[in-house]
Amino acid sequence: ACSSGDEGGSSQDKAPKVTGAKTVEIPVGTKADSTGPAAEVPGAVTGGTIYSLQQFDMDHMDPAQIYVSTEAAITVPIMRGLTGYKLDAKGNATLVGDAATDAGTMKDGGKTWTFTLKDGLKWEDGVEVSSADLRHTFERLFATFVTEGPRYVQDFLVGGDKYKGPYEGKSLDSIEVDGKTITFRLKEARADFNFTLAMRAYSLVPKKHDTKEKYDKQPISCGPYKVDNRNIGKSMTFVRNEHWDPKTDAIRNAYPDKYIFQMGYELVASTDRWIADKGTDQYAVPIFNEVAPERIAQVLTNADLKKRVLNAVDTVTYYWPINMTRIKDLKVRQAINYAWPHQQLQTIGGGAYSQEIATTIFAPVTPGYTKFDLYGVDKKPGGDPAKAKALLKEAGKVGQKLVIAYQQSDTAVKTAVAIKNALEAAGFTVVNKQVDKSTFYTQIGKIDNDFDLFAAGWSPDWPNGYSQFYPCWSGKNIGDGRSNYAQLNDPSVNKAIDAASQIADVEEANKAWGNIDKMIMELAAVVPDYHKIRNYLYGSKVGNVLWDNANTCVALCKLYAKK
Amino acid sequence: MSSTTPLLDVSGLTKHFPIKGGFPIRRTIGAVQAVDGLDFQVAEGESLGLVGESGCGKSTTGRLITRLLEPTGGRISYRGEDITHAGRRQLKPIRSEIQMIFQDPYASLNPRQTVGKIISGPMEINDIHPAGGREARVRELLEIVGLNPEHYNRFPHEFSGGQRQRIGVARALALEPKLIVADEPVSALDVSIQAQVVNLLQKVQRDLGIAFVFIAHDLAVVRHFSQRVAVMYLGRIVEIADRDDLYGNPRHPYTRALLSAVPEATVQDEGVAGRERIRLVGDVPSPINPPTGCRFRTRCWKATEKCATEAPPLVQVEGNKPGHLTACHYPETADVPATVPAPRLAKDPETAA
Amino acid sequence: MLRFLVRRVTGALVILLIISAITFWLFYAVPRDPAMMSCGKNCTPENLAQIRKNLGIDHSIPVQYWYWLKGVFAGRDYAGYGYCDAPCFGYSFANNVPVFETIMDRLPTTLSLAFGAAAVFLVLGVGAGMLAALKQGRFLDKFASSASLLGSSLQIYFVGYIAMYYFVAQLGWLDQPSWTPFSEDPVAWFSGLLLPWLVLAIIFTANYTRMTRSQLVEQLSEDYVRTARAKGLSRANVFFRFAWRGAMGPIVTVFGIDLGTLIGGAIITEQTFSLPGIGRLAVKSVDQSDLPMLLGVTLLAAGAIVFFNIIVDAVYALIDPRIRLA
Amino acid sequence: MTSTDQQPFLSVRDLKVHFSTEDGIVKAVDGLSFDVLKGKTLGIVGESGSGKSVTNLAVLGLHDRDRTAIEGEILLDDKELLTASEKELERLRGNKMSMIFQDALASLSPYHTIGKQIAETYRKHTGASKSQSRVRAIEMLRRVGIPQPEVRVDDYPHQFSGGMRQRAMIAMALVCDPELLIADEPTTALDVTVQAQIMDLLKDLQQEFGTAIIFITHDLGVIADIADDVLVMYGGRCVERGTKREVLQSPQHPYTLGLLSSMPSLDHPVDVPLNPIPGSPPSLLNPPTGCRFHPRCTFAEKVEGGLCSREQPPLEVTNGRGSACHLTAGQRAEYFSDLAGSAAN
Amino acid sequence: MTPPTPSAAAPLEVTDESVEKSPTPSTSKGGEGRSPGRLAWNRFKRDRTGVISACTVSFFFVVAVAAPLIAKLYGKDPYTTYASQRPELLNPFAYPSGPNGGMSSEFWFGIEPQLGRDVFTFLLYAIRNSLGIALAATVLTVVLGVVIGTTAGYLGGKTDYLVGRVIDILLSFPSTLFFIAFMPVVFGLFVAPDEEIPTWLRATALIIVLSAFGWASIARLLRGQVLGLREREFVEAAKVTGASPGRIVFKELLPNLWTPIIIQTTLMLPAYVTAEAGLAFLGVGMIDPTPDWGVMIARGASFYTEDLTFMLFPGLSMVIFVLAFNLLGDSVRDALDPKSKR
Ligand SMILES: Nc1ncnc2c1ncn2[C@@H]1O[C@H](COP(=O)(O)OP(=O)(O)OP(=O)(O)O)[C@@H](O)[C@H]1O
Ligand SMILES: Nc1ncnc2c1ncn2[C@@H]1O[C@H](COP(=O)(O)OP(=O)(O)OP(=O)(O)O)[C@@H](O)[C@H]1O
Ligand SMILES: [Mg+2]
Ligand SMILES: [Mg+2]
Ligand code: NI
Repeated sequence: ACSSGDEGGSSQDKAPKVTGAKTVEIPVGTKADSTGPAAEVPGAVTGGTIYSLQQFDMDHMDPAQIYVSTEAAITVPIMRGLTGYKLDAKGNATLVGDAATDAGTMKDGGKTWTFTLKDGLKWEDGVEVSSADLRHTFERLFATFVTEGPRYVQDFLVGGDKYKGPYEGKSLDSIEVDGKTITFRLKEARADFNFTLAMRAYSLVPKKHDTKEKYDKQPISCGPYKVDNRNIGKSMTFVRNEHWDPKTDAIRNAYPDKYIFQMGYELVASTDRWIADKGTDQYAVPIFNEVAPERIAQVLTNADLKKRVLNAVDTVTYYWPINMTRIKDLKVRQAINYAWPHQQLQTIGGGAYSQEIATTIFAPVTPGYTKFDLYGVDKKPGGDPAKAKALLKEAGKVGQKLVIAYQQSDTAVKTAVAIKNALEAAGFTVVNKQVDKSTFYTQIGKIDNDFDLFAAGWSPDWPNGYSQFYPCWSGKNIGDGRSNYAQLNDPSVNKAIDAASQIADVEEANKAWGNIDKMIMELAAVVPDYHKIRNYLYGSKVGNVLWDNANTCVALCKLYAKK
Repeated sequence: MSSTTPLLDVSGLTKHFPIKGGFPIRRTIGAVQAVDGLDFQVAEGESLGLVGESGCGKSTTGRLITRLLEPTGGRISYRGEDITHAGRRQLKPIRSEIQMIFQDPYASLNPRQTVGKIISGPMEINDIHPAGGREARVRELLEIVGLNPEHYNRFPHEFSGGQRQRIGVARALALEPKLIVADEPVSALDVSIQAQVVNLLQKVQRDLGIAFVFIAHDLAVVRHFSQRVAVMYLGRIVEIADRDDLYGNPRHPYTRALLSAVPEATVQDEGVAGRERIRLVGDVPSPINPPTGCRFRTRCWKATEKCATEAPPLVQVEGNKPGHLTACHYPETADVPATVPAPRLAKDPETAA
Repeated sequence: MLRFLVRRVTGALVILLIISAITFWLFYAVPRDPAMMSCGKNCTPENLAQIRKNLGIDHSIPVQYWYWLKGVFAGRDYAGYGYCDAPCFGYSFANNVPVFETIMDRLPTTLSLAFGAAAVFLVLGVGAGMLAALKQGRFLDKFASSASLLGSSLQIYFVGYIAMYYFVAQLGWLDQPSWTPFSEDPVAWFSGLLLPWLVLAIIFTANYTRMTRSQLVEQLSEDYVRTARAKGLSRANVFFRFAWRGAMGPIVTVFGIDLGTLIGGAIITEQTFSLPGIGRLAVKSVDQSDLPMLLGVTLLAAGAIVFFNIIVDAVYALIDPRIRLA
Repeated sequence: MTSTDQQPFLSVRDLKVHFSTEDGIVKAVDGLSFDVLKGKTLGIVGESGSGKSVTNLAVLGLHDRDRTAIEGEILLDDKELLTASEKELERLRGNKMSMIFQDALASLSPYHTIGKQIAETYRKHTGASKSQSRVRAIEMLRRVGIPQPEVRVDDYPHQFSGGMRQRAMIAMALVCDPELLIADEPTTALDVTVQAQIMDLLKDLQQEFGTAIIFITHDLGVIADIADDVLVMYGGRCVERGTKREVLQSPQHPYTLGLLSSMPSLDHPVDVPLNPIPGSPPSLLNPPTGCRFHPRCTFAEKVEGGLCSREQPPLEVTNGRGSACHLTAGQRAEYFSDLAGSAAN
Repeated sequence: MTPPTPSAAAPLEVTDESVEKSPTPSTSKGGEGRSPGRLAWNRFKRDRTGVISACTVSFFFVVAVAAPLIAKLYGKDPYTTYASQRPELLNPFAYPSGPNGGMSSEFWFGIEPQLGRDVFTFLLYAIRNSLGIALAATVLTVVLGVVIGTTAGYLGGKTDYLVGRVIDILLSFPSTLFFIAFMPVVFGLFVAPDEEIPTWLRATALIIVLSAFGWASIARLLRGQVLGLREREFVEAAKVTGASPGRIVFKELLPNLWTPIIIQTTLMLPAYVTAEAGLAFLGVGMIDPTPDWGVMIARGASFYTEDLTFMLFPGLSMVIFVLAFNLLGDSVRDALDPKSKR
């Protein structure tokens, strides 16, 4: 392994290219689709234990607090919402009813939604899931301790702005429960509300066992598994929930007896273990631990290893929002875009095998994606310092100081070096500011922060433009801790977002979102960095490792442990 | 003794070293009574010998006189000036007049300084500028103590024990002192060398008229060097007298025992009565817990009840010349050999305690 | 002995108290708000206030410290999480778990790592040192001395990765370092820790070889060793009962210090081998600005050092009767 | 020597002990011969560094064989010790011959009780049981005058006073009734009163057991007290030997004479300065040529032709009496007479 | 006593003569004496291992000092990411495309994966920075340790007690943990949030934190030494002549402490080099793009499977340096303190 001089060989060509990837549309399934049990996986065997190696533990286990992909992915086996995504053998998703009998019924053009609870759903203590639980699940989202999760439902529901949660005995009138049906009344039409409810944050919580803050440590399951043992920062075990009835679940197969999630593995360490493929590591799958950039070459050039790689295009786009409050000059922002060392950053991130240079905010797999390249990245992937400098000069801002915030990590540090070199070549003065990992998002999320440019990324919460653009680019979503990091508040963009979200026709809407993408790029409010290609290496004894297109993670409930 | 004030006057000099201990809070729980009420004078140009067994407080006395230690009690006056508790500043003028020579020729010279520096150091400190410069003076001093002035730039480790002790003497002489406290200056030296140093000191004393407090445990050496001798036992002076008086007419049983224990390089002819032999039994008691009354009583063959209750004062006992003071309730008499010579070897272990 | 223990334990407690106070104070020396971290995306002032109250950080720093201290000895009531029994080191800012439990959970890993490595390097180091002392100036001596020197010049992360690469990935002789509780599977426990032990040992052994050798050489030239030989005792007897006895003291001292430090966190080792021990917990708590955890870990580490100091002194007194404990 | 009929118990012939050090070869002992008779005491005097201890360590075979070159012949009761194996030596040490060292505190193991250290020797050589040897240890302690030996037997050396430690050393050395006892300056560190006690003890014990003793010291006074025969060493060689009376009363070597006359004494006149030997002891790395004493010898120029600095004077021994000096007998008689007389006073 | 024949009457002259034949028939005639330092130096010169390691160590220091010059002659610098202008230097996996980590006549030690900087100059500057920090920390530590240790030892009493307790506390502190925990605090105290933490501050903070903990052990050692020396008679001799405490500490005691001080220094410097590297490894030391030895090794450690060359140069050079320094330390110890055979 002394030299890596010779090329990786032909395998290079087989790596997926984002540019060629199809957009992934998720259809809405029928009632029949929503009826369990889930189709058997050919060749799957029951029993055994599946392990995982991952870097971080989950900060939250209370569904209302879950917004992070890892947490969402890992809780699929224990949490069920009204709706969910069902995967076919190839991993193509359909939106179906999960706890509900179907994917919901919309009235008033989307202002009223009704769902019916399935029969035979039980909590892990054997008690039936009741409609009171349903109501409670949604009402508790308004409690003060819920600070992390998404706010869609809270914002959509009529009266949601005043409601303070169920704990003082008040209930929310816009949620109506009648027998097994639950009806939501929304402020404005939301044709995709059933997609919204598929988010993990809206999974069911038993009223009886709701311990408020403490529920975060001890969620109660109604899925095929339950938490047996949790050791924060170290490990977590899921064991079977005997009260789960497969017939009620169209989404989940439950082959292994146990899942053991092991935390605290840096990328390099976990990759090495998968490469070694010894002992229980043979049964290990990654949740979010990709092949470390340092090992990509080794893994992808080795035919044996490559067989064990799950390769998928994620919906996420990583980009660098520019703080519009601080950098008001369009030319300066454009200059940043021109100067950006796309190719070098791609190289640092592991090369074309794990990321593709982005020129848009939309990922190519998200419906609505339109290809465009406003800043000539395709032609000059290494950046165009000359043009950038010219723009800066035009704006009279040569020597403009840019404070770049980045998290403390190996790759981030290298990235920062590359960016600094590139931007300084274009005439900027760059200040690299390392920010505590733990408070990074808090810090850049503050309105009056001291940074001009920072790394962020977003993947839509369900596959359309609304959840891509509204949270991050609507002027209505500016505030401390909100995700409009660029603090973009452009009237025309705001208007366009509002308009697009009202379009019921999917085709039409997608087009509108594609335009918004371009509008924002014209304002240069952001430097798109790359689209992510995931390379997940897994143990040799894990069967049916599938990419879950909708939840954008490894489909935990489709795995089985080979004998 | 002349009527003029003596050079050094010590009275009631006491030094107790505190012992720390106790539980749970550390505090002083006792004291090592190293020196306990000494009285003596040293006249100008006179040499006072201080002898006694190990641990009896000789060095402590020497270090009290040179004010390396702070006395617990008593009074030290130098030329009539009270220096008992004088600070460094107050002592400054006197420092150069009282000097010290140490026992260990290896430890008493700074191994990292050249001989020249060691000897000129005191002059530097006291800002003395001898005519002709310090270096010339150092060479002169080296010559006085019998060393080659060429060795100005050498380091102590290049010299033998005797030569080092000479360097120590030269250092003490550098300030032209009036009083030198010599703490066992020859104990660490071989006999052949010891004589060289004793002769040198004697010459210095005579030629320069320096007074000495000469500490030693070798009675023969003290006899050779000191005009007056004080015998110490467990922090007290038990007997002090002129040389001839003390060696010729020891009145205290301890002095007597000490004298009789000195081995002499002479061979007795068979039949000729040897010197009297008094064998003391046991060891010196601990100064932390000294015996009551007379401190010697635990090893004294004459001890009675009285010795246990009453500390004998240091006085001129009957039959002594003036200036010959003894602290004993039952002083020996000159002509009769020791009243009850102790058995040669304590066969009964109990008595050896 | 009792006096010694009482005095030293009191002293140790005072030291730990001061260390905790310093840690507390330094943590707040940089203005930052731990509540912000848990407040998330939809943070309102009320949320913040609530979180502060839950975390028990709604007081001035000295008062907080006082409450914390009280918690350690008497338990404490937390607004958000109910009563926490003594010894209560609080709840983690980052994920609200009780600090004490977490530390107790990580401790076995660190203890296994520390004691295992200690056993290896003690045996290897002292053994090699004895051989070197016995064969002074011979080949074996020179070999042991230079090998140990080389060992001490290596860095854990350097050898660690190389060893993992060759012995685990390439040759497959050893297992990938991992943690399995002993009670669960002793074999896995052993094989998972073997490599970290060995790597740690390589680095530590050196010191022991050198020290054992020099101590023994010194002791062997002591007068009382000569006396023992003059009594007609055999070389081996003299070596082990006299020289070794005297050499033990300093070795025990250093061993105690090393053990204390290792338990306080073989941070780099745990990081290199991804072992879930106290060291990694510490790094994580620093990353997350998690004061209660950081305090807990710091105190544990300092406590280990202080504890082993006391042990060392006590053992020293057992070895050397001249030393009186008080 | 008075009693020539007796076979020497220990006989040392032409002993050479050379150490190789960084700076060169230290000839610590360079051709030394002497005998020790049963039940008699041989006193060895000499300045510090004259090779006294080295000689006696050689007798016990305690030098590191790797770094010491030892030549000559050491016969203990007709047994050659230099060629003996380590095992044989171990059997002899502490049993047939034993040694008392100068610094008792350093020479006793601080880690073991006095009793253990004494008992150990006994067990090793007699195979006695633990309890037997303990009884023996207590008995020995009592014998050397330690009060309450049953209690003190369990004390550690640091709990003993200097004199008691030295007694314990003696007890340890005598526990197996050795036939040869080597005492290496056992009293130098002690006070005169304690020194007198210890010497009396040694004398008594010798009378009791008939042990042959080598008594090392640099104090002629001590020699006068305890020795039968005297060996004067200088720079690793013997310069004079004879009976105590012969050596002390009529020294035949200028060095012995110098030693005697430089000693202050309790009954010399006090006003005359002492009469020191000038200069300082020789370096053993680079010893003076010829007679090693000649640089310090006041009589060297009396010998014609500078013989002293060229040629090493032989030690001529007749009847156990001899000295190594180029001065003729007549010269000695002339120069030394008054001196010797005064020394004997 | 009758004075014996000739010489004794003039003992002084005789002694003079004897001095010429004194036990050191040394090379030094009269004039300059052989100081203890000089003797140690002579001993050291004879020690072949010591001399070789001294050369090795000095080589590293020369390289460190001359790094800018060497880089200039060599024509590269450690900051330029050569691959950004010449993407062909790296393969699609971001590893050097040439064999052996891209070693060539242009890039002697190859180029860095991912960023494509020049390894040779980077290493030069890394050595320069790391040694600089370690050296500064060592000097500061030793100065602090010496001043505090000797003062406490000499003054004794309350001062000594107080210093002793502070030392106890410092030595009980888990130092690595403390470093990682409070480096951010130090930065936070000095740097405004929108400013980059300047490299000098990182370095200074490292130096301060390292020495803030390091001095304790040296101080404790020296305190012990001083306690011993204080009772030595030459100190009393100085006192008797009226020397001030300052003079005693600096002129009498300090020269005698050089041996332990030098020995401690030789132990401390390599320890600091590795400690600094360890901190960098844990992410609290120096940081890219400042070249640093530890950072290099840590990064090399993550690439070694594919690009061993990149790990080897910094790793081996550090092992060699530390080894040479340790050997040097041993030799210095032997030279200064010939009795201690390690
Ligand atoms: N600094 C000190 N602290 C406590 N005790 C001390 C101190 N210095 C001396 N002593 C004690 O005081 C007593 C007298 O000591 P000192 O040194 O004066 O005796 P000495 O007569 O000089 O003995 P030696 O002949 O052995 O030199 C001894 O018991 C000694 O242990
Ligand atoms: N192991 C050794 N290596 C080198 N030189 C040694 C060794 N042992 C002794 N010497 C040297 O041999 C010489 C004689 O030493 P020895 O111990 O016999 O003297 P000594 O007559 O017993 O003196 P003292 O009266 O001081 O005990 C000394 O110069 C000493 O330095
Ligand atoms: Mg004294
Ligand atoms: Mg000797
Ligand atoms: Ni005379």
